[in-house]
Amino acid sequence: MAAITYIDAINRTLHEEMRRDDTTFLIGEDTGIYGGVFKATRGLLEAFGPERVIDSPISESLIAGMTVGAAMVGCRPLPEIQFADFISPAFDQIVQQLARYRWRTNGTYAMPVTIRCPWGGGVGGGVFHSQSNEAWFMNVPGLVMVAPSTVRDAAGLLRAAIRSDDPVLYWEHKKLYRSIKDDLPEGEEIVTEIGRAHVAREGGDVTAITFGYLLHETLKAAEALSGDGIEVEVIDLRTLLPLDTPTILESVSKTGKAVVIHEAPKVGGIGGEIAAILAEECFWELDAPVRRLTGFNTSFPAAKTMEDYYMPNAGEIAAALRATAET
Amino acid sequence: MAAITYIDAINRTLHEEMRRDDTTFLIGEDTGIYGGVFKATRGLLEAFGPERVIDSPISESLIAGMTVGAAMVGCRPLPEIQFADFISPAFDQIVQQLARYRWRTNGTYAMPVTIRCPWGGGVGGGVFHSQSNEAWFMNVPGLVMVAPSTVRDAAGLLRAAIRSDDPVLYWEHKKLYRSIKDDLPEGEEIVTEIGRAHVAREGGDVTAITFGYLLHETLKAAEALSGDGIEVEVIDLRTLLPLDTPTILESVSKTGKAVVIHEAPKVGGIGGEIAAILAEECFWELDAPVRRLTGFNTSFPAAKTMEDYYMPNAGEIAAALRATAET
Amino acid sequence: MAEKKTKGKKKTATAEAVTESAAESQETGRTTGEGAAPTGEAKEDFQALQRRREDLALDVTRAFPDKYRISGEMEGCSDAAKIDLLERLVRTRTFDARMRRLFRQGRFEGTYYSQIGQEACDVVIAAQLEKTDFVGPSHRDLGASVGKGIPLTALAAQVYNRVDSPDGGRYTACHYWHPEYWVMQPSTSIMMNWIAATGAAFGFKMLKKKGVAVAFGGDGATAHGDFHEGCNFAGVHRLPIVYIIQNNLWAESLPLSLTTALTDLAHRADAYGFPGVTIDGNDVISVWNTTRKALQRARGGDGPTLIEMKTYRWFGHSDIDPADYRSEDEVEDWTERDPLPRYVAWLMENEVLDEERLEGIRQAIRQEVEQAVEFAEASARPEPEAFLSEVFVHEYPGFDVRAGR
Amino acid sequence: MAEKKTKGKKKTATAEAVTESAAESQETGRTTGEGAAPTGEAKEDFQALQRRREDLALDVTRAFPDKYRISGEMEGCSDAAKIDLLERLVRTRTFDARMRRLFRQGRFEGTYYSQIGQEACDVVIAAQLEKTDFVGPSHRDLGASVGKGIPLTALAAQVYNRVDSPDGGRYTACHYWHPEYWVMQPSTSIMMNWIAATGAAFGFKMLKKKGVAVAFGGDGATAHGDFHEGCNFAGVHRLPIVYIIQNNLWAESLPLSLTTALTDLAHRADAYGFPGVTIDGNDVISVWNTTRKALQRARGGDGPTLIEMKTYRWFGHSDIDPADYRSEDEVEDWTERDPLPRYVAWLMENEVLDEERLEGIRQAIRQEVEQAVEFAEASARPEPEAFLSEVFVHEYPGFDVRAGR
Ligand SMILES: Cc1ncc(C[n+]2csc(CCOP(=O)(O)OP(=O)(O)O)c2C)c(N)n1
Ligand SMILES: Cc1ncc(C[n+]2csc(CCOP(=O)(O)OP(=O)(O)O)c2C)c(N)n1
Ligand SMILES: [Mg+2]
Ligand SMILES: [Mg+2]
Repeated sequence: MAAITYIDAINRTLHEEMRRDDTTFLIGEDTGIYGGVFKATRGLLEAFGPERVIDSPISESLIAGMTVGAAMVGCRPLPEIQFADFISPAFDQIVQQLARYRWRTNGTYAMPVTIRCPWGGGVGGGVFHSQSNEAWFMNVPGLVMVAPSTVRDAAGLLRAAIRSDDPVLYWEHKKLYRSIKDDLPEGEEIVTEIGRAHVAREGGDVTAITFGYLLHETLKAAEALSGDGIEVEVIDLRTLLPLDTPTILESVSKTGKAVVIHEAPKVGGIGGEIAAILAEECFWELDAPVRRLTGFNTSFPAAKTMEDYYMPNAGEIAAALRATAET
Repeated sequence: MAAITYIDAINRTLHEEMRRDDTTFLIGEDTGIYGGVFKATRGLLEAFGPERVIDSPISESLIAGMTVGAAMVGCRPLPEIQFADFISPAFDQIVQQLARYRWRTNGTYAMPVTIRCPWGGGVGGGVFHSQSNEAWFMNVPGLVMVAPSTVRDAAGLLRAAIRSDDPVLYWEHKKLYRSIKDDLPEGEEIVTEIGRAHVAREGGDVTAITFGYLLHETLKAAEALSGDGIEVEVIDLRTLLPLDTPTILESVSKTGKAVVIHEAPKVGGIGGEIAAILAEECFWELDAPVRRLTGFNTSFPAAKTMEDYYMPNAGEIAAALRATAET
Repeated sequence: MAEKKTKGKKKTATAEAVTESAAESQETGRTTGEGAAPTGEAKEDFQALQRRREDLALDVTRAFPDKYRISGEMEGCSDAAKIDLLERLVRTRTFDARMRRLFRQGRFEGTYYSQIGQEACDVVIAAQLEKTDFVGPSHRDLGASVGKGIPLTALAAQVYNRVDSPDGGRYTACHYWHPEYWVMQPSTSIMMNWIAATGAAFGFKMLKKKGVAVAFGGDGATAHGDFHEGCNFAGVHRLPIVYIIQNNLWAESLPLSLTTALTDLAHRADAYGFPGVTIDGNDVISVWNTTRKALQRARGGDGPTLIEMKTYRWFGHSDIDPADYRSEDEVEDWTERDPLPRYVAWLMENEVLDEERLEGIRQAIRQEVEQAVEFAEASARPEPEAFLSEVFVHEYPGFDVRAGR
Repeated sequence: MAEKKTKGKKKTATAEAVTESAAESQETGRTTGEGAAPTGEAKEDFQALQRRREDLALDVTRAFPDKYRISGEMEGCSDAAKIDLLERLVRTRTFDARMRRLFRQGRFEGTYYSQIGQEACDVVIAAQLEKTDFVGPSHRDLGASVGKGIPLTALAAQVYNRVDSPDGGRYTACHYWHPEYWVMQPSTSIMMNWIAATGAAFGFKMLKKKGVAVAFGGDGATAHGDFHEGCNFAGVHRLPIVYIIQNNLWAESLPLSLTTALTDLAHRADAYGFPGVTIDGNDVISVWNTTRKALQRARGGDGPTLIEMKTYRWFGHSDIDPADYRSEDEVEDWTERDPLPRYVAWLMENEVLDEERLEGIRQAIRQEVEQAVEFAEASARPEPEAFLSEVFVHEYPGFDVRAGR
């Protein structure tokens, strides 16, 4: 059994699910002939033909919005936004139409749509190829968002999203595409339950809440702190919307301390919602201020020197966790 | 001196500022011939002509985006989005281009653009004429957002926004347009400083943080509670982005208790950011969980029975404040 | 002009009969008249129509000289179908006029979006569809719903936002839809239906289902980016779709000249590689023949068609809009081009209809409308909390719809 | 085809001389050849051009039969201006080829977006602009910057993301701009420049400033909603703007046939009521004459023009793209249509240029490019924290750029 990468897990799951359900189709920019600019959709055009693997014009609003009509007539659409940064032209269709359509029709229609969004910094792409823009969607009722941090969840959350009857934004982290590997048994239908966070590491002193690439930096930080006797409980959110409040509360009720870590700018980032949940629902168990360690309140810079500085790293995360643990 | 309404204050300020600065222009849907669907821009076409008062095609992306080029060549654009609900087609241009252009160009250009957005529920409009969608923009570096709750601030924040060199979303509440009046001396150049919240009522027992129409419900609730010996300090945010953290912290440090109140759904609403600031920066002064009283986690319903139920009212606000004060 | 007006005053009993309920709502008379010779336009094919666009002026008076009469033949339309179509048109008109009056009487909240004057544009094509064909209406497409057969009871309940509307009163008044009839719920937000209908057409093709989609939009809506993205995609993939622009010369208060530098919006189709045609949207025969051909094209795998229908809304954008941005002359000229009496007169000339039958239709429909009104008024107002459901299909441990209260 | 290839092999010294630096980057030879008679196209007016569009095929071989030669006259262009234009073209090509090599050598991070093959499309119009005219470039418009006179040093610093780029290295590599030269900073996000340039044109008009705007976009970009909204608005308000589509047949891996159902993208202009023309974008004379007229129209208050230039990018979308979705024949055919040697040959035929002068130009530009490279490599990498500023103009009590750390 050969270890496969995060992007391989995505590719394999797409193959499997498209084979399984012939109402699925893929639509995106360069997803067909090219197999995706990251090669996540490699081989799908060959396997399923141009009727089901659509190389779309540069029309993000169409890519997202056409899924609503397609879903109504019986399809299970799998749109791809080439870079999460380019989801903003599709914002209108996603937040006003796709996310609300079920509610608006009083439950008549389901919207089984999975929008894949390659996101995140650290890949040398500058402001339009590095954004973490999940927070834009947090106040949109009807939308689900998942963000795998591991190879296994890349497969498991994607399968769960595709099979889900709710519209899901699937955030795949570009920096994880080829940097992590895992053994996934071919043929095993991995499904990761949507709506549940994962305790990636247990510990009793402080809870670190994070997702995506930064999970790995956080785990490194936790290992380092363990040497100093500080045991960090690390929560991998997996689902960003709706957040798994029970799991978060359980952990922080135990440790009494929390640090939320994400790449996006602090102001208005999803760390705010998490800290607010803690301030509201486990206030009496909290023994220290809820800290947020995040990107800077700027756009994402291009030059490598700046980019390296922008991205939170294990050292900074360890320092924040230690400071909170020692409060 | 006759009392004028909130919408009159907007209209008058637009007249005054367009007279004062002939690089300003207005662009929006039905803003010229019709004077705006709410009549906020009445008389401007007659006063300034079709070169400066543009009845735009139904092209929100253009309305917002063209301001960037216009600003670069020396204009001070005043776009209007007819209903805040229709800001989503302009989202891309606002968050990726307008908000970031100064940062991207290393400070070369200013973007002195004020986008007026009529927002809020309680006007019988259903899901596309009732939204409170300010939270979508909270994670966008470079953007300023103001939301006047009084007639005076309607004038003062609009003037400040127009004169500001930063891009400002100006949220004007539809339910306040004609429901509140104030004496504004003609000729007085009212300016409300952007970035500063206003303590609308002093009190020592609990802090209520809100804005827009709900400020008035909150003030009613505060009066009612005062009879029972609970003194509520009411903060009218005025500026939503960047939040006036110092004023918020000062008040909550004093009262030890806070309730954040807004119309938008709770999950991902701006109440989260405020609660998070409190959990992080005045944790030790807090004596009770930070409560959020908000709209439901649904879209905004149409039928009057439902709409009335959706909108938080003075009774519910009083109950929440009392519960927190008595914690 | 003077002569035209004189003509306008020569109301016939027929015209009055058909439009009575509409006439109740305003003073302007609707008329039929003795007009010019047939233009024969309905018989031309798309190529010819496209070429002819060059000669049409915005001044429809010139393009479609006969205001009062229509002529030609309705291709492949039996007499029974002609009468059925008439019924749908009269049903739409009668319902609409009734709702206007009820709104003025304060019987329901919000506002009312009247379509009076434009009925032919959507009734005629909707009436030709199979039940499982997909309709993507806009905010002014009562006729699409009536034309496709949705019972007036459901539509009235939508106007009243009552529990018996398909969405139980949670969505927006006057935004007609019905899942059983495959009329999608229109978004208030302009052109979302255009994109959704394009997606439905794609879905039909991808799933190898029969089925076509029809999307409706206004002149103003054609300026929106989604108009472009939808049409372009449909052109590239030759989707089974008919796009209909109801060019009523105004988008709220915005005159056509501020929406476009074009004379005829059918030219927009030139950008997408499929045919675009301009027709008199108030001429039932022309609308029938053109939409019929477009539907055949869609069903036959020949791809999309864009049809611009010149038409007019008689009243304000919604019924709280006095519409004083328009000239009285313009309104009068257009109300004289009423599609209904023109069609009635033609049916009578061709002896498909007589006064008696018409009267019977009128009576029956009036009753139907009254029953719908009674139904809506008797339908309960939704429970205050009834909107607290259906946010998601699935349950999630962290989601509580009531968390904010 | 066989014959074409034979022709392609007959390289002249001239062609090699001009494109040497490009040829260094790949094996394909660039050529001039003895070609057919002048098409005389550049002399036609827009009306005629528009009509001729009907006859043009996507197969540019048929539309523009002479691959190797160009002919006609450059209207209102002095000999000095012709040479100046040549210099800008050679400067663009030489810089671009040098950057490609440096990228392969790993001298800078990220990737590189080569424009080689398309230079005529943006250099020629940029060279005609006043300094305060507004340019809205896309992601592949090196030539717009070089054509407008931005020093190569600033451009090289942009490629390297160094402190001496106009944005100090915080914005994106290869996205060339310069405030002093009124070349706006292109957004990576497609068509934002189109909308911004439209806004600038509006601003010029509103402020009663002289000044025109020029916007650049690719074939793929024309499918985006913002293309439509920008053009439509400019058409309604007759803004002083020239829209240029560089139709290089591909949008990354997307062939033109999946972007549009049209043969010629100039037809998109039919939807907006202003002229759209299709020309050979690799024919400097044709580009000069057409853009000159379009600029005159803009300056004269006649409104926008859309010019589709058929052209080709020789290399991948960026230099990490092997571009193996294209056929070798297609690439070869198009690289033979190199705009530079065609122009050089024409200049020599017309005795505006000789070998010696050309050699002088080449030498000087090579030096200039080397100096720019040295400059960029010597320019400091930005301080890690240098991006922590200029989020706002004003200060706000609650804003701390560093709050997250
Ligand atoms: C995206 C969006 N922007 C603005 C509006 C407000 N609005 C509703 S209808 C309308 C005018 C529509 O004009 P047209 O398309 O011509 O249709 P008509 O009303 O004439 O039938 C406008 C501007 C909207 N509903 N959606
Ligand atoms: C809104 C948006 N969507 C997608 C992309 C990714 N992207 C960058 S360039 C490109 C292709 C552009 O093709 P074309 O317009 O023909 O220009 P060319 O690269 O051929 O010069 C795409 C899809 C983007 N930059 N912006
Ligand atoms: Mg209209
Ligand atoms: Mg291209």
